[in-house]
Amino acid sequence: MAEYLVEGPIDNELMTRLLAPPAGNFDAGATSVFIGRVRADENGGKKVVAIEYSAYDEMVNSEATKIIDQILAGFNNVKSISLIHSRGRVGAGEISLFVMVSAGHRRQAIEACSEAVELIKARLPVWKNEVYDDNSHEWKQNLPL
Amino acid sequence: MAEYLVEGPIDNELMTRLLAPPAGNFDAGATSVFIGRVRADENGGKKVVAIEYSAYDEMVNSEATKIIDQILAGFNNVKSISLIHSRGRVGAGEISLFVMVSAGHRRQAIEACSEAVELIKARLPVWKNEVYDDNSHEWKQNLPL
Amino acid sequence: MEVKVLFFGVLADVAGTSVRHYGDVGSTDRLMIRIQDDFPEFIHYNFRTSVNREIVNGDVLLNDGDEVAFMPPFAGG
Amino acid sequence: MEVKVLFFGVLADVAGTSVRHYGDVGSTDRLMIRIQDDFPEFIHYNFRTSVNREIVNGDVLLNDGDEVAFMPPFAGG
Repeated sequence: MAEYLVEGPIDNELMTRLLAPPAGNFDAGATSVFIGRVRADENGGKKVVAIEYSAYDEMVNSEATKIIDQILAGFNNVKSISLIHSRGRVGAGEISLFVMVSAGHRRQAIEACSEAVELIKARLPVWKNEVYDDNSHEWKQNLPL
Repeated sequence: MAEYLVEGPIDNELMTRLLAPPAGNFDAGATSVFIGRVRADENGGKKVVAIEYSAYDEMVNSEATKIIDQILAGFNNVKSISLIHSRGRVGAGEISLFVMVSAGHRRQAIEACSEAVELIKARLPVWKNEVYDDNSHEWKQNLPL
Repeated sequence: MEVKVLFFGVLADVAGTSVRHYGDVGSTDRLMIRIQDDFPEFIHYNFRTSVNREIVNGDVLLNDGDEVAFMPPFAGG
Repeated sequence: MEVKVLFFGVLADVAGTSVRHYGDVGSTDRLMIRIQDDFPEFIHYNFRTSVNREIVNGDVLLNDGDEVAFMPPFAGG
């Protein structure tokens, strides 16, 4: 599995680990985090109970690395970037995307995190199959921004 | 103490609790979090080891409530807002500010969180006394954006 | 009449305390005169004034029991 | 020569599999002709093509061992 993917939802333990600052390195005053959760949307009277994510593992790896390099090149105050996406089944209310950018100051942390989220949505080869409460399912696309 | 203040650093346990989605309410697909940490800055050859925050508790309470109301009024897709600031001593690398905004979709979550952080910096009556490695200390102001 | 006066941040150091009470001050300007008598260095500092937790500008009338705060620029985050 | 072909998302349902191998296809356009012979519904879907994990546009020459993927619009997040 690609290093940016995790099987199933991103749980609190993983988030807590990702949120810890690098030991002894305290120059990042600002951290911006984006968390994506599966919404219990209604779709034609049916309710989403989960999403089954599939991914092109090796290309997720190469695209995620390119996205991180692009952010680091564009924001000189950024110190670190983490990104994790789920693969497989993630229930409604559970977390499927975690993006974190730490920087010296808040502007770059917030802007770089926002840009990373857009690049992930646009370029990470991941697909979602919505699973409904009647056990039917449907492949969905992201809506344009 | 005001409900938006916590004594000392914001720890992992509190963050984990704040990050949990409201039970059974799964319409917020996007959560944007801002975390502010005490930086181990150098100041004239001395290193920051901690910040001692003081606050006007009652006015923190009233201003935080106004900030939340202003964000909710300005972003119709926002579902919830949390904000917590430290009071007292917070060591270098520890967390002094946690802001979280959940919304149906990512644009409003990210923009509302960013705006909340600016309003907090501009309007929350909190002051910081930097403590250095030689035990001296100095009141600091936030730099303009 | 008496008002409660709070000093925050560096101004608490200047005043040597975080709270004092002042009687017979009808407005914020008159209170400032009393405070600068007590703490002449006050004039060197940049601050905002609140009355009952609302920022005020200019001279504001004070009533018995009002809470006035002198606040250096905020530094949260 | 032989290329490995990956189908993702709804296209894996259309192909009934997520991976197939095709021999004697010199370019992505010629591969597409073969795939549409096998799966006529393919033409109704919107997708992008990658060769060795890089998105390609237009007709691209293929070499033995290349990995071609047919990818519906991404839906991460």
